[in-house]
Amino acid sequence: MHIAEGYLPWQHAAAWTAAAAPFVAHGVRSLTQAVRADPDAKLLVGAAGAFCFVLSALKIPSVSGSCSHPTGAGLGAVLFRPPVMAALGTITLLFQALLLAHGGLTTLGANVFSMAVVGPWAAYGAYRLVRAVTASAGEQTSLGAAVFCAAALGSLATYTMTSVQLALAFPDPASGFPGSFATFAGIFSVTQVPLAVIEGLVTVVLVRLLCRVSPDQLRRLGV
Amino acid sequence: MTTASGGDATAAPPAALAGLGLSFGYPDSAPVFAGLDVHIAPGEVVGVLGPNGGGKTTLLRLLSGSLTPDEGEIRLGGEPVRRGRRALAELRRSVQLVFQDPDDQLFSASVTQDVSFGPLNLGLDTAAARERVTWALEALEITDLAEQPTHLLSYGQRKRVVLAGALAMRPSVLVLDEPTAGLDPEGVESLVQTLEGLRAAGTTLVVSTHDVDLAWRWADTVLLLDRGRLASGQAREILADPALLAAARLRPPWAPAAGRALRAAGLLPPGTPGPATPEEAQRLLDEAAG
Amino acid sequence: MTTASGGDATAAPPAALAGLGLSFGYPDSAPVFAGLDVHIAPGEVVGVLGPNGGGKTTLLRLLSGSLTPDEGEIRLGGEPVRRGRRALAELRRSVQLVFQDPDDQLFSASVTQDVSFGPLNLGLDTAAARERVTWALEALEITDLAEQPTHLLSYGQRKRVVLAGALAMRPSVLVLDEPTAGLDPEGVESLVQTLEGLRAAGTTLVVSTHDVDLAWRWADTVLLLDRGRLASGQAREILADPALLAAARLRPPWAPAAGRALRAAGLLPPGTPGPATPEEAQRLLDEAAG
Amino acid sequence: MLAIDAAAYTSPWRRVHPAAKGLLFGGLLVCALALPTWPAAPLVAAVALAAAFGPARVSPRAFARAAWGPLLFILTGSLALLVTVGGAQGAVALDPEGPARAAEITGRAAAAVCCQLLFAFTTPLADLLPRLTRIGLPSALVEVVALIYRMLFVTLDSARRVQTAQAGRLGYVDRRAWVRSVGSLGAALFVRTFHRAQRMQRGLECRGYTGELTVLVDELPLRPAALIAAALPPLLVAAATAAYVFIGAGP
Repeated sequence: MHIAEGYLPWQHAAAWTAAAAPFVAHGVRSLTQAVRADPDAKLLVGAAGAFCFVLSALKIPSVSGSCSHPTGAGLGAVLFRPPVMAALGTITLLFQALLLAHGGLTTLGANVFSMAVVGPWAAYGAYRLVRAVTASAGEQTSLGAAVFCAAALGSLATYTMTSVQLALAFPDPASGFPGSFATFAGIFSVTQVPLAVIEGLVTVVLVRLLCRVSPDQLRRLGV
Repeated sequence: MTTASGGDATAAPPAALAGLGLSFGYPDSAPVFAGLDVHIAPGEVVGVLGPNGGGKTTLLRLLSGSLTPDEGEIRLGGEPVRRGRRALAELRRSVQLVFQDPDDQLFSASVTQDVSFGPLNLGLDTAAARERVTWALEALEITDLAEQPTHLLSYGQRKRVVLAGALAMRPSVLVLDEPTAGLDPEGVESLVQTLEGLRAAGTTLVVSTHDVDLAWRWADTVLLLDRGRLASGQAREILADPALLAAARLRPPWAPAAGRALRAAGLLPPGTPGPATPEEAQRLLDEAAG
Repeated sequence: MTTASGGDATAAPPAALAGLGLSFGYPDSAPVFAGLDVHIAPGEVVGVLGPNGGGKTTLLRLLSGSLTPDEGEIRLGGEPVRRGRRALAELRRSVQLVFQDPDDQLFSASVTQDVSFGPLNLGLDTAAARERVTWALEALEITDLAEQPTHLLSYGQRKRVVLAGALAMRPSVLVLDEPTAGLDPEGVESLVQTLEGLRAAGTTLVVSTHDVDLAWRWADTVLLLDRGRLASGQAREILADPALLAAARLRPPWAPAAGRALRAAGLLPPGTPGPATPEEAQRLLDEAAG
Repeated sequence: MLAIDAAAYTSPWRRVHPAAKGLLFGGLLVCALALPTWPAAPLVAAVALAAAFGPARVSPRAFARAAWGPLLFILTGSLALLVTVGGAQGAVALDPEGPARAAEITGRAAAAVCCQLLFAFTTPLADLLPRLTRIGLPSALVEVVALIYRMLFVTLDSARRVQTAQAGRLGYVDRRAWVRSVGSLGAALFVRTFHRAQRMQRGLECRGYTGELTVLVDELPLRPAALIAAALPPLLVAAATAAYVFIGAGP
């Protein structure tokens, strides 16, 4: 659910850009440092970015029988960590805006804030928390539960943040921010809650397979 | 393959698979076909030949239900395939498409897991799916690979695993896009042997290839394709016609020339088919010399 | 190609590129070669043939400096390549390796950008690099693609762009891994023509292929490889030897059989080389018949 | 492979410097956002569409297909603006101001989407990305962005083929199969993309790669006349809007 170009008042668009900027700057700095330290890393980062873009272009089933796309926030945060995701997510969103007309350029900051900052951080927090809580439950169960929670929560957090952004931009004439937040979140939740569950399931299948096919790569990424 | 245009389509024997009046174009580009008719008789090996960009892969994808024609219809066992999810699923089950690059079709961690993907999607229970897997691995002579992780297999092994995955759907028609590409001569030979075994067991084979020599010795019928049908018919008639081959931008196979030369040398009686392979030709020459 | 084992290596004429006593193995697996000698004379077309897994790609990577041998040395123009970054960089510049899959070597979105990468790494200034790009695109007859995005090119076009990228380094040896794989007959023909043009301009070509018929008509010398060298020498001697070919798990080419048959029929004087293509054989037969 | 991207490479405005196109569509975008929606938004949309379907020869069909997604978001989002909750009229009620507010936002956003899309439809990323260093972005970042752009097409192509293969084996026949298929597709893409990166590394090393992906950027002339021409439409829209507001505020 990308906020379209021009949908936010320009003051809001500017404010969200400012809010996202430090996270993106930090992510870009750690990315460029990694690339300068090791020339091999440049192609791997390219691969990670291409993977993030294509992942978010895959279709997953939704309730209405139509399809939607995963946010990829959870998987990205677990594989590449939230700071790097802030940078990769921004690049992905820029390409989505220019190649697919998903999201806009002036609303890029707002979309980055919800999808490349809040989503990944919420997912990563959930991942770490569940990992710690289920440490005694065996690697497969622990990893599965943590990945599910990360992906589902990452997806939910993203959409909650989008609802907040829209509610702040368009407060309800009678009840202000809470009323319009309830309206936006209500409209989106019909589709987004089942989607978050499905994204969680898909991500579990994906990570389980990676554990068998590419364990070295995962270990290098520190999963 | 019997081809028919217009009225006599109904007179042809029931085809295992047919496309009638197929038109198709990718968005924002010129149509690939307009009104193409294709009839594939049961139990045949059909070679699909033509230049790159001539529409071979597009035709294979239309026949196997992975693309839907803009106009025209696909007939499976004489019955038109209706639009809609159930009819499409039935077409896809019965006509299995095997891609050129095996990595496009291997997406599970182990061979058994990968081959069982299709049977499980058919709604089979675990035991029935396992049976299908065992049978398919046996048919492709790769039972020993069952527990292997897919990413450690050689190219030729991966090609066989993908074929087993398609075969586990028990299709009536196997559609193969360049099955011999990237294989060494020995690999080509052993794959052709295996596929011949499947054909003997009743599977119809539609095979796209660049290898005119292979098409000469293996295909029963041939379809020449260059953005629309150029010709179709008995392989040994089509592939012996230099004008047709030139139109399809193909070079002629060696076998007819070698056969003519051997007949001219009196080493083959007139009217007999020529040698299918260079080894056969050498043997005839050696016998004459020795 | 001239090959030498042991003592007479010094007596051979200076090779454009040579490997002496090459041993190599990938980690955790059996060695691919032990003590392999390879000599490539300037201006030749060398065909590298053998089964999959026989070490063709490994040898090409060793010769071009993309792998370092465990033992033995590479000689460039008679001089041993020392270990170390500068010597390796010089080897890589002079011996350009072109991979089978063009997507492994195209990293840039536009053709001009991609081809300019190598020349700029050589330290050329913008004007000189641009000149190299123009020249390389002309040599491959793809000047019209200069402004195209790489992802909208056809497979054959991408193969040519990668070749242009390699050529822009002005290598003395071009090493090509299966350059004709995936091309249709017309594409093969036009690529071979283009490469012949490069050879005429002085570039040595080392080409791995599964296509024995192509090797017969194009290669000057041939190297048969199956985890170690099986044989090497004049292409038309090696490829006419059934025992050698069987050892390398290759099928014989058609041309020698066709040539024998034509000579047996009295359509070719004894001792003359046979036809290189089926078209040539047909023409001889047509002339005799007509 | 991606419709907007493919159209950009055949655009007659391809040889126009990206800065001029940025000025034209960026300027119009600013007009749509910063000026009073009525009449700025319809004016912006009219000017942008006239430029697109006129001299820039954007295919109206391709444009409509691309615009459909964001317009759907704008319309569903605006539905929320029609109602008010927790007010005097009860839990949920129609907001009498709602339609006007929704219309204003829809108009503004639709005009803005036109500007964004038309920039995308006329400006290939292969021409744009290498120039990002000139606005001060670190070259390492720009190289990575350009690399992602190239690699995403290769990955997208793989994704499509794997997906077709899965569909052929009925991998999308029901929701359970779908989840399994998308999960294994994602894993396959991850593995393939990273292998590709390793092979590409080798390929680049053969051409002297030492860590910098320096390439020649095609020269595109940035003519002052083009810049002035690009700046004119936004200025005219701004002037027309100002005149309209001034006259409206007058007697």
